[in-house]
Amino acid sequence: MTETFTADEMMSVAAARSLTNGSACFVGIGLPSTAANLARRTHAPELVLIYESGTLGAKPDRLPLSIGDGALADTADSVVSVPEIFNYWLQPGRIDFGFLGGAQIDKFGNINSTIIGGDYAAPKVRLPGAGGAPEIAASCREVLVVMRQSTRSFVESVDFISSVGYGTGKGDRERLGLRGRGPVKVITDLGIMEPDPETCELTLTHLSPGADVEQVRAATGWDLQVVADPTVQQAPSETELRVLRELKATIEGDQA
Amino acid sequence: MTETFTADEMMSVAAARSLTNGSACFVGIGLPSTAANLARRTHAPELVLIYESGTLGAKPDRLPLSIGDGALADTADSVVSVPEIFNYWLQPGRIDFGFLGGAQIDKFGNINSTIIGGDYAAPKVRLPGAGGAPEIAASCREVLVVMRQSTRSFVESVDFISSVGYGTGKGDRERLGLRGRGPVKVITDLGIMEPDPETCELTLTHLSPGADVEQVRAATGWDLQVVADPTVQQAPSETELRVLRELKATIEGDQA
Amino acid sequence: MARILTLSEAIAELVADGDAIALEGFTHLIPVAAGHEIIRQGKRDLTLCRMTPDIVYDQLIGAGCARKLVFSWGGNPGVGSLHRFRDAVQHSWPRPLEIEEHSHAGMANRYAAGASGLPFAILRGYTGTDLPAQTDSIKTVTCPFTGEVLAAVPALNPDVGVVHAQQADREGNVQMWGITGVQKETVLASKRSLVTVEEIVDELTPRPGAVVLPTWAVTAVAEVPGGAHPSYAQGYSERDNAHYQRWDAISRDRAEFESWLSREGLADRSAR
Amino acid sequence: MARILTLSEAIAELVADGDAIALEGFTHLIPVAAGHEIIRQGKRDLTLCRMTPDIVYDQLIGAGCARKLVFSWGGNPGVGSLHRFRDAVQHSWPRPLEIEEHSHAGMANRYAAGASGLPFAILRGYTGTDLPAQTDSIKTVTCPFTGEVLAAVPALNPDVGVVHAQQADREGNVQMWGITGVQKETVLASKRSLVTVEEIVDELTPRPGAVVLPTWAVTAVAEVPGGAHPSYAQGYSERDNAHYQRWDAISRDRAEFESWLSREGLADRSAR
Repeated sequence: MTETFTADEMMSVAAARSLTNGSACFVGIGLPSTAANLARRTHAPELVLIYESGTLGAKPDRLPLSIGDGALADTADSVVSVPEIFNYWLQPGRIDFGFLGGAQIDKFGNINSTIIGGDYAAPKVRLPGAGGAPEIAASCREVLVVMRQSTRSFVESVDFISSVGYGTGKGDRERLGLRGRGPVKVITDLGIMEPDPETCELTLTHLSPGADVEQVRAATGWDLQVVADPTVQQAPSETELRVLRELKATIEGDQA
Repeated sequence: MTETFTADEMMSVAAARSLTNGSACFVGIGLPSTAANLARRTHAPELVLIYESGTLGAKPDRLPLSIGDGALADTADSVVSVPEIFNYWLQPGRIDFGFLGGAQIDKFGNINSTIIGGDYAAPKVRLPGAGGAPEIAASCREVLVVMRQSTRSFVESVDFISSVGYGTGKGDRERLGLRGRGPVKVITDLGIMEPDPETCELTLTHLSPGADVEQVRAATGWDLQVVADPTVQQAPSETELRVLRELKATIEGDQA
Repeated sequence: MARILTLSEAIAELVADGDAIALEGFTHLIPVAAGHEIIRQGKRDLTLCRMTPDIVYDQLIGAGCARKLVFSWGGNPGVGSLHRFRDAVQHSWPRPLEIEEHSHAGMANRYAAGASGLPFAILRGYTGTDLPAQTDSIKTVTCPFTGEVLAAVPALNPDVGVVHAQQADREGNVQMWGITGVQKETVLASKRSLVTVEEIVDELTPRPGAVVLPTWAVTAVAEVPGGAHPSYAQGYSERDNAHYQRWDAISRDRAEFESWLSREGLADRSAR
Repeated sequence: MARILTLSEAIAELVADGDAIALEGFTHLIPVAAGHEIIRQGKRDLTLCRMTPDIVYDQLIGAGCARKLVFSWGGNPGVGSLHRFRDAVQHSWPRPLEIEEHSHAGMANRYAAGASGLPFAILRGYTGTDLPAQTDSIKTVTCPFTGEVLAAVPALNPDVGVVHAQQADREGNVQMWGITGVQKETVLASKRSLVTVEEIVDELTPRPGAVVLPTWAVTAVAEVPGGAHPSYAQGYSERDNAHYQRWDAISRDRAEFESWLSREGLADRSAR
């Protein structure tokens, strides 16, 4: 029996599947936390969750509502200071996966979470800002981006570079001295984009079940490259869906 | 009744008396630790003892045998890492008093604890080295030096500057950017020397009971300046002697 | 030795118009009551420093206390935008707000440099982003051993650092546990410091993961039970998530915000 | 994930001739048994790093394992000199010993930079002393904000970092408490790491003041009860002060030292 599922659920499941067991993952709140906790409860029981609030190896029994949730500290192997989490744990490249999102992304995976429109001093919309993203993007071994896809968010050129993907193309990360591999996957509600090995341009490699290439192109603000025969992602399994929904249920009461 | 006491006991008592109640003191093992613990048990019950092993506010019930003694960690307000003790506590100038000793001292309070004779690559005698002294000498608000006086140790010129007193004279600390006041007292078994306000040259200001100026001059390797009428230090009180001897007794068993 | 004061005495004595102040607490232990007292006392022209300005900074900005914000992420965690912050940046309401924007790693290292008595800190940070072009306090230094170029940020040494903790003893020694963020650095970096606590106890019992600030490193302690609400104090209270949700509606509209200020008794002495 | 090995397996696998190794532990928790195993296995040409080389380093030097010593204070704490260290520096016995000498603050910051993935650290240090003239790894940098000149020291990233802790669990998570010195930094700065522990337990119980190293940050764990003797492991053993006293006599004389090596079974494979 295959249950019906939403595009957002597919996105969470795809993000969770990208995390390998035993790896260490730098998690932000929202979709990344959902994905990481889903992975830990399905195929990756030994995934190490690291939150920028300083919790190393958190094993929350419910979805945390903020990166400083008490459930994280209570269940962590160790809680360290914020300077330590950035200096001793993130900066040296010890962390396998970092999750990022943002308001805009361009075809080289550069992300904007700072301003939209106008200029920096007088923006049309002032967003929260970069937070931990510049160094997560630089230092995690691999970056996973999770964002809903639309022409508003997938743009030819971002209004502000809050965190660097591949800069202006292949070789830029090396020139800049960034040591992590950069955004190896951009996971959306419509599919998955990965950097082209030759150009580092984000290229559609996987479609969500039910989505087609034209639909993804129409939701992308640049002329999206597509691999010859994009794989259709496997639909969420019954277990994945059940665990995902259980996790989500743990926060709905609080957020009502 | 005045008991008899040794010159070393007078030196410990004089060092203890230099510590004001409520101040914070960076303590090394040996005479400084004896003096600081004596002060805490007599006139300065709220003296904060800080050991470079990371113990803040240690209140040992016996004389610790090493700077990493378990009695220090057990009784401290907080135990922090060694990088933190140097970076967050010593370096910013939070600590009122630092104690130093060494193999040689010159008339400007520069101290050698590195080598004697020969040159650095092939010394006649290799000493343990500077340890925490360079930064204690630089950053504590005031430095107290405690050393037995002899022409071997009080020399015209030290063989190696392990920690800086007043450099080559008045104004040098400011030129070097050292922020603490430097060695405000050199306490020996024969008396106390203090920097001359005009020249920063160490000048005999206090005599130990029973010592005279000629004796101190004879034990000094430079032409020692002496204030007009050196004060004779008050002999150790009965309480000071009793507490000092009790403290010493706590370690004798172990060291036998 | 820290003095034990009431919150209103402490704010009156420690915070002056024009000061740079830092209220820190990373989601947990946010000193919200102290922020409200600053609004109540009508402090003005403050430079507000905080890694994650959240609703208490939204309130300070909306109430017109701030001249400048030094920060790395300004949002309502788990909810969305800070509308008073946006209104100040986008429309200069109630007054223009200068901003000095960093990343989390940069801000954390600025506090650590401040606590260490160093003029600056180095990190692998900001590379390739548009932040250095907008923020004067991001520069570079070259490693004298390897020739590598690293980011440099200046020490942050606020005039006043304010944090909330679970406990202090009667001598003013402070203990906090759970997520302790950048609070030790904030207190040690600041010229003066205030710790609000859930309770003052006879003796601090050592706890796993606790950070202890000795009394001689703290200027003042004030007992303010619930002083972190709507954030939480582990062992004392839970995060009030609904309050964060409600703030979104209250703060979207200027009039709604001003009536909130009045309702909370925070508008009296604020002279906008 | 850390692997649980025997001490001899761990040293054989992790330490190669010519490696830079750091055995840390600030008076407390000194990994002495690991040092003896290194002597027993006849490792050679090692660069030995340690803030306070004490009797275990005196033994390694006397046994001819070391080519170079990186340190800040080389004495027998509470007793006096290290005679094998002195003999090596003063008379090149049993072989010449290159030295790289720092202050404690410099060494602590070198490990911290190493743990942080930075090429160097800055500190207010060494100013006016004769150390910078003798030590190539002390340079200066200028603050790009204030123009102040500060000391710079390169990161220390040993090939192998060895520390002793009270406990590990069966997954290789490590917990140590009491004075924890620079041990976390040593493990994080090193390419490979070995933690010897008093005991392996089913579960680590959180303790006040404990430092926890997660298993994925450690290469190997070996159960070595009493592995810190003659230093101590808080909660397990007391410091053996008499042993430090006795070392003075044993180490003063080359023949006496060599007979000690034999007595302890440490001379067999050492080919001086």
